[in-house]
Amino acid sequence: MENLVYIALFAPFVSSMFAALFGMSPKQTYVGIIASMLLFVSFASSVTLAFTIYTTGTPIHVTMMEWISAGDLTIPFGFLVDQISVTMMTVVTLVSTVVHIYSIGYMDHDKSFNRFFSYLSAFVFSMMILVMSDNFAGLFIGWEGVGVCSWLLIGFWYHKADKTREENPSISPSWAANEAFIVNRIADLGMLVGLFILYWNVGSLQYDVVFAELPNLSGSVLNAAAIALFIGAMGKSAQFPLHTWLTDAMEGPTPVSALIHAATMVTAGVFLVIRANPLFGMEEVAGVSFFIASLGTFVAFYAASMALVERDLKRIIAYSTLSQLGYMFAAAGLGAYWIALFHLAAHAFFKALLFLGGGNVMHAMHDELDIFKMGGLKKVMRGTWLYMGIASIALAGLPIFAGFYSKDAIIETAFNEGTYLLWFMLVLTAGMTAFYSFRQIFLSFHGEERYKAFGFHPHEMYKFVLVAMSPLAALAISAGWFMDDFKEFVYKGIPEYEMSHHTHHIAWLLGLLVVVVALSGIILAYYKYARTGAKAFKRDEKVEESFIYKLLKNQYYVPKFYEEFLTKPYAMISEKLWTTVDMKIVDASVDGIAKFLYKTGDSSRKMQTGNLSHYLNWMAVGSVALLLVAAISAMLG
Amino acid sequence: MYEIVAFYLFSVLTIGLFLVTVLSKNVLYAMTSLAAGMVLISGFFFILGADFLGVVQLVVYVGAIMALYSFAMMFFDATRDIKEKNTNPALVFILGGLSAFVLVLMFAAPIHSDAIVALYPMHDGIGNAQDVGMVLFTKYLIPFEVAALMLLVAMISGIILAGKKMDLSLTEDTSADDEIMTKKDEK
Amino acid sequence: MIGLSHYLIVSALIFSIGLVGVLRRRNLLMLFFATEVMLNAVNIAFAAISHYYNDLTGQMFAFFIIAIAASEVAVGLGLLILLYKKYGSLDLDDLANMKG
Amino acid sequence: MLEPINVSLESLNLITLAPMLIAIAGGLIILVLDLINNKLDKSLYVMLTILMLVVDFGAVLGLNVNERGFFDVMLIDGISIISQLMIIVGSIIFIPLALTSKRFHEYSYPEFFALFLFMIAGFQFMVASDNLILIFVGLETASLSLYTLIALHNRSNSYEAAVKYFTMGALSAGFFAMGSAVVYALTGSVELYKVAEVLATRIDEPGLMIAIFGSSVLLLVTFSFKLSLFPFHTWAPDVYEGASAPLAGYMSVVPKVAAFVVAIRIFGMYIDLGVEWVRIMILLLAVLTMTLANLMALVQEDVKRMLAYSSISHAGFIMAALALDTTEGTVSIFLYYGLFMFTNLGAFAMLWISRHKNRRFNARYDHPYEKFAGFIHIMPIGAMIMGLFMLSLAGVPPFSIFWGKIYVMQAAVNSGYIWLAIVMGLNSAIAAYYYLKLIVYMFLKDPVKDVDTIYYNLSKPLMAVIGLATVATVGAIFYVQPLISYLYYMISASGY
Amino acid sequence: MDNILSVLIFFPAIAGLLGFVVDKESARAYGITVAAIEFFLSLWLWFSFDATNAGMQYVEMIPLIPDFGVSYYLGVDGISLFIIVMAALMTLIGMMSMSITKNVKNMIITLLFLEMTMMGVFVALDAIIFYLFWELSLVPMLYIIGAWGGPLRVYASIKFFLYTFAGSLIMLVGMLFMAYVYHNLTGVWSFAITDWYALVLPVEYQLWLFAAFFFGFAIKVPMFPFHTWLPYAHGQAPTIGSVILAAVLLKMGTYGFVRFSLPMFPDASVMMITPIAILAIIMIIYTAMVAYAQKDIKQVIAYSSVSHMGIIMLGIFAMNAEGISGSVFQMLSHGIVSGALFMLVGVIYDRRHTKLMSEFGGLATVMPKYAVIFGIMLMASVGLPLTIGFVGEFLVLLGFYQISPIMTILAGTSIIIGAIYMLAVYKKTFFGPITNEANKTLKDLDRKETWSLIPLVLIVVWLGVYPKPILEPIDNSVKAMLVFMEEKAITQEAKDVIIVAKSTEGGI
Repeated sequence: MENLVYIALFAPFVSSMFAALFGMSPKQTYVGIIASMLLFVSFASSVTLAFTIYTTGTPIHVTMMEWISAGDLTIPFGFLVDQISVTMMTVVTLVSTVVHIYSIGYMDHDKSFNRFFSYLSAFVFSMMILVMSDNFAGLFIGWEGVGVCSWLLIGFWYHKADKTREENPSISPSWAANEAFIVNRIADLGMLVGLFILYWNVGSLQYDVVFAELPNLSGSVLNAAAIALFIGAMGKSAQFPLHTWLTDAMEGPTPVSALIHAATMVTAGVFLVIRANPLFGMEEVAGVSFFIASLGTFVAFYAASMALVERDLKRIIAYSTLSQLGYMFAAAGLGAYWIALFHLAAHAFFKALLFLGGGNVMHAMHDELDIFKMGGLKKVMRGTWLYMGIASIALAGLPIFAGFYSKDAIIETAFNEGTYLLWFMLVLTAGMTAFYSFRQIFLSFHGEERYKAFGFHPHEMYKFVLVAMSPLAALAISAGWFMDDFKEFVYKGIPEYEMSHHTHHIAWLLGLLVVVVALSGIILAYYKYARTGAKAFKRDEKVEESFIYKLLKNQYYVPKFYEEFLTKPYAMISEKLWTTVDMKIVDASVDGIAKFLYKTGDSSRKMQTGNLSHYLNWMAVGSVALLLVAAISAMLG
Repeated sequence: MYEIVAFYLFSVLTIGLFLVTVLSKNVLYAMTSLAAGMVLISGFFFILGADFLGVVQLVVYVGAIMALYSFAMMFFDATRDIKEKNTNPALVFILGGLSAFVLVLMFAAPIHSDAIVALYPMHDGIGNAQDVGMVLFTKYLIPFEVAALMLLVAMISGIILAGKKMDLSLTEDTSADDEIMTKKDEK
Repeated sequence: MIGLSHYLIVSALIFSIGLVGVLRRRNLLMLFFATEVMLNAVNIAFAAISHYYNDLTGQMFAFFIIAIAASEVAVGLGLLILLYKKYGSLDLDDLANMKG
Repeated sequence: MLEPINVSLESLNLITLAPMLIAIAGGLIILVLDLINNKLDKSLYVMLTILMLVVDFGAVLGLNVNERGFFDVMLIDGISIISQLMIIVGSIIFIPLALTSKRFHEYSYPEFFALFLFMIAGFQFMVASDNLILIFVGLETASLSLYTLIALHNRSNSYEAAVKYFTMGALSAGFFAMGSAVVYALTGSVELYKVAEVLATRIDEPGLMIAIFGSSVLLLVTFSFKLSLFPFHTWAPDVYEGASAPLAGYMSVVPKVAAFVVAIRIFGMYIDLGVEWVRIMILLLAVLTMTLANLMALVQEDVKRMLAYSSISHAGFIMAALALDTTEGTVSIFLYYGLFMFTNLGAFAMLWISRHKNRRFNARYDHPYEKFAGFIHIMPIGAMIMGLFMLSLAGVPPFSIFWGKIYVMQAAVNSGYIWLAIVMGLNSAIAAYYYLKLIVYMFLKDPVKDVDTIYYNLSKPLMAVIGLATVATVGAIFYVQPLISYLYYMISASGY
Repeated sequence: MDNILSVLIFFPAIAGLLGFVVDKESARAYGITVAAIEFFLSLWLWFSFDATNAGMQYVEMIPLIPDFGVSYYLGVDGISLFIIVMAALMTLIGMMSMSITKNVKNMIITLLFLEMTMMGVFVALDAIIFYLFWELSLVPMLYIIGAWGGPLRVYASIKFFLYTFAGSLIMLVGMLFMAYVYHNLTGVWSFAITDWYALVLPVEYQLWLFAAFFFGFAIKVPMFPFHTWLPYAHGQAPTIGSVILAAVLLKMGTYGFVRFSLPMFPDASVMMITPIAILAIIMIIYTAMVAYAQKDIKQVIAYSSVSHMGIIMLGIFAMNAEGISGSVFQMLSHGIVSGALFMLVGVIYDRRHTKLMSEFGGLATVMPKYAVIFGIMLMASVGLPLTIGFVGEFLVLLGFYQISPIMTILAGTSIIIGAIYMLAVYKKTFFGPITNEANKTLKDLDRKETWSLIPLVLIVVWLGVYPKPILEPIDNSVKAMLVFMEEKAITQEAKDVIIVAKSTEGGI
């Protein structure tokens, strides 16, 4: 089994290195194919491992070698395949494999085709390390690794020039990449601090040691550790206020958005909370956990609200991702870790599908993303329409589809925990989710064919791509059906969470309510956007001028705020520090000493007039002064 | 009593003459007063019983040194008034005054001690010259010889410095070996 | 009664006069006169101390000072002659080629 | 009637006079040779001088420590022997610089060499006595010779230098005489050991402190002049500039060693007597000297003048060691000068070989910095060697002066004068600037003009001298140990 | 070969002397060969080094000035071993990548002498010998900056020299005082560091001595506010000069702290933790911000060096094995990474003769290989895990957390602001469209450049993934040092702060 662990882990690495070999040469289709195959190998291993774990119920733990060892600190490269990680592994490798295959088609015309695969596989490798590591430091490797790959991939089209924020809210791919990396680093610092707290209180960073030691730690330490780790999670999972990078990350190629910024990397924060559930589940840190849940709920609502008015196809999906991450945190914060994990998996499938579908649309529309310029695409892109429809239904949480099960469970949990405000918000958000998902679907695939006015000639994606997407579609539909099996499976590694009897009884009622809310959202969207002819959608100036619309459109002015109050002052202070403090104070004082000495020398050389009489005078001055001092000091004793 | 009179007389006169030496604009006056002052100083020596020293003072100073100065003065043609621009006479006199003040203060201290035993005492009833000779040619024979060396040095120095050979400086003579270099410089 | 201090004070005064001379003279020849004054002042002191201590060392010192003064005059005048040949004057204000 | 005095020849201990007599004899031989044949070449005289000095050296080596001779006028103690040795070695290594490829005026006189030897004899008398009279006479003998030697370079700057030096020297002689008179008045003696004895009994007499201080001040003025301490240093830069490079280099070492010996004897006595005031004054002068001279050296345009100021600064450095009045302090004085001698020899020799008869680079200076611009391209080895000397002067290890420097600083630290050590350290840092300036010119700038003639005055003997200086500078680390142990032995043997 | 340390010191020196004879055209090959041999010698030292022995190895001792306690005393332990290897490596790589065409021979000879001094500093166990090489190292560097540097080269080189010189002279006074104290207590003169270790000093003495040594080391590091010579030196130096300066010469300062300050003055060191940490944090944050404001790529890297040296300083004063080992490791990593970064800047400077970021943009398109290697080094510089930069930084921050969580968080901002300026440089230089015509025809890395950089890339990855072979000997020596410090400390406070690793308790 150990070998399988390594195969699952290193197949993406091999793939990445292989592709990197051709990184600077022109497109080689086989690079993509081989990379995809290696990814599939990884997926297969993961599935096998999952099956093994499922059957035996015992986690597999391997230690490859020692990494860092100093003082009392020992960090190995150790890998733990248990219920949590194997779930993640399977999801990650599955989505990755699909995305790899998809990319062969999507990146078809890109001259940096090979490089793309190298990055993509490297990302998968990092993600695998993240989920498989048996210690926090290993997790951090993956954590930073995915960050870097995300940086590379967001900035994949680095050659694009910077634009103003009005023209392009993300400015440029390279700008977005840097933003993502830096914001993530802010969170990573929190994570590091969490690691330090754990190390100095426990003496190790191994999960098992740390978790075993937790009950012996004081409440303040636990709280500090939990907060610090959660700050880390907030960055990676783009929780408010560190969320802005995620929408900007849409500057990357769409497969990247699908894989990284929807299905896998952004869920790393959720994964961390789930992984560290012994910590977050403790009585002492209930406050932190509740904060997590509240923040999750807030972000769910907050992101959904921005999606309501967004016109950019990918950004809408990005907001929905943000929103769904909020759901996951809500669940995790409320202690329903398995539900969070389940939603994470289900979300991965349908969100990846949604993004890939979006990618198809982009491909068809020559990278045009404004849904107001689309409409009626259903006719030319039936397959894509279908996939995106499925994904959107799943996202909206209609019954039978995956999203229904997982999201409904989260909403139920909120009710179950008695946090009715959260529950209400989550229900409301579910309705908004349905509305904006279908707004997007209707605007792009239904209604008038507005694209014609702009001279687009959309066409369907390659067949093999559509075929490759099918597993995701299947899972987007069916994943929820295995909820109970999944529960049973993960219960061996995760604290159980069951609804109370009361909740259980009214579960159907709650579910129904959610469905009703979601359906009304869809219907509203249909009425507003899907109809053709006279009732076709028209933009309403009045609405677009309203304060709410603008607020939402400008993302509550948060990016603007960051720019005005963080970025610009930082640049300004830096400049001042350099020109004023460093040059004019620190350096000038050093030079000032030198200059002072030089000046003193220059003025004291004036005593050297060359005139003998002056010299004699100096001599006399010296002797008389000495004599006077002698007389005075003798007088004084 | 005569000693007191002589002391004050000599003091006032020497001080006066030396002041002339120092302050006079005329070299001749200065030199003459210097010579006169030195003669009077030998007077001090005689009062103090240092007869031999007094004689030496007369012979060497007034005789030899002043003669040398006179010759030099003739050589330099310095009989006319010397124009000296003194930038800050105040400083000079303050310095002089202060040094006089401190030195006087110092000498006014009870320097004289009866406890001090003479190492080379003068002998009563023996002439000063004899006493001096005794010490000079035993204890101070070496300094005496070195003084001879010093005078030799002074003599050689005087001769070669004033000699004709100094008129043409080899140090600044670039005729022989610097032609090429001058040409190069010109380029 | 004239004590040692009297002589010493006279010596000090003459010494200071010499010093003033050294400081204010611009003509080198006359400057040399001033140095002679200083040395003579010291000679008075030595002779006086010698007298009051009844010790001959002072006279020895004075004797050597006279020798030194004589040698200095020889060398000094030699230098002055050189200088005079070169500059045609003995004013030390002309003598400020090197400075700074 | 006076009794006739019977003196046995043994009690005179005439051997103590042998070294000086050899030097004097050498001078006389040269004079006689010149009388016989006045066409003899300077190389003969140089070699003769060296030979006499070698014999002189041998005679000094043969002396026993702590002996007195000739009615106790001569004093052969440890510092007298080592200082005589240093004076002789210094003279031996500087005199071959006369063997230049171009003719300079002073070396056309056989008398130059005679005077040179007389001067050495004068210095030797000066250091080999504790009798103020002999010290004075020796000092004047040497000084008068030195004034003449400077003037013999025979150009206006050298006259100016000689006159300035002479006049100020005459004034300082006045101060020395006056100081001696005060000492004599205080103690009835001019022999330092006796002075110390008497002063020790009189030190507590009321009202006498002013005279004791006064006597020390008058003597201090003289030696501050000789050792070029601020503000009595004003002659030094001009004299160094006016004198020929070999003589300037020589002056920065040998006369100072001699003066230091006397200063050690005199001021060591005061400090030992508990006149702490003298120590404070010396320290004050020393610190002022090293700092101000350094600052003035910073702004110089001429290398030789810069080296003059640097010599002043070094003297200040060592004066501080003198104020410590400990065995280490005294050892460090000699160690420092022993090491300084070779480096300075090298530096001035380098100036000497690049000396032109007319000033080709600057209207006033012989050795302006510009002259050495791009030296590395013209004369790489020469530039490198000059660089070594500069680094050594700056106190960069492992070159010779560094060892002297740390020994001085160690001596300061050992006596509890940590602030002094820090001041010394900071001064070394300031000093580094002007040494670096030359290095910068030599290595980092491009040649000014007509570059191939810088080493104008070079000759084989000069190369040998520079080679010797280089070896001594670079290899200092290997002979510092024997030097220290010898110095320490000699100095502690004579009770300093 | 028990005297391998002497060989390491004098081989380059002798080679430098012989280099005068070598013809100009062949000087480069000569230099590279010598440096390679030196590097292999250092590798030999490493392989024959006993990693389990925490003490000094290959000790050589020849009394030079016994009366004064100065001896030629060399030795190597885990702390110095790798700096030596790195110094040899960076000299070799620097020479390989050297693009200077003017006076190559002089440069080679200078570099060889510089190598001698670097070796000397890190193997010296006698304070005077240490000081000797310390000062001597300034001279070749002065020449390198001054002779091959930019327009302000003379100013920069003199500033570099004088600043460091002034600081080290104060340190020298400290050394002399130390020797004096040693003499007072034992009656023997000694400058041997190991002898000094044995000295238990009163706290007051420790503080003064610490201060004296601090000046010497802090200026070299360079710590805020003594850092301003560095941007000039780097800005003006030729590539090779910057490489060696950043890689090795700066490490002398931090090495000095580890070798002298900590073990000799444990109580003072503990008392000075807070002030030094504050300075270090200022260094980290302030210089990182200043770096962000720079227009010149090389200046950015120069300031980033200061920032990283702040991390190293912080680690040294963590007073536990994690921090100090991390710090020593970070010295190596910073050496490699900043060396590589300076080489990379040199690459573009050679092509365009400018280092201003505004001149560039979109270089990734025309110079992909260059962009990749720059990217890797950038990531190592910002401390990406699995690169060499992470290990040290992580350990340092981890270690210092024990001292003060708040300060650690402040210092930890380096991972953020480090990323900010580095990514800004990368974006401005490599990303975006090519706006400057001159950049359109730039050639990618040539063979020479590639082959000098590849080894560094490999090391960056290798030591990021598997730092054990290096970390272990370092850690052993550091642990031994901490045990020693804990025993030696007088005050209970110091004993409490110094954390001896559990794994060494009762041991050694």
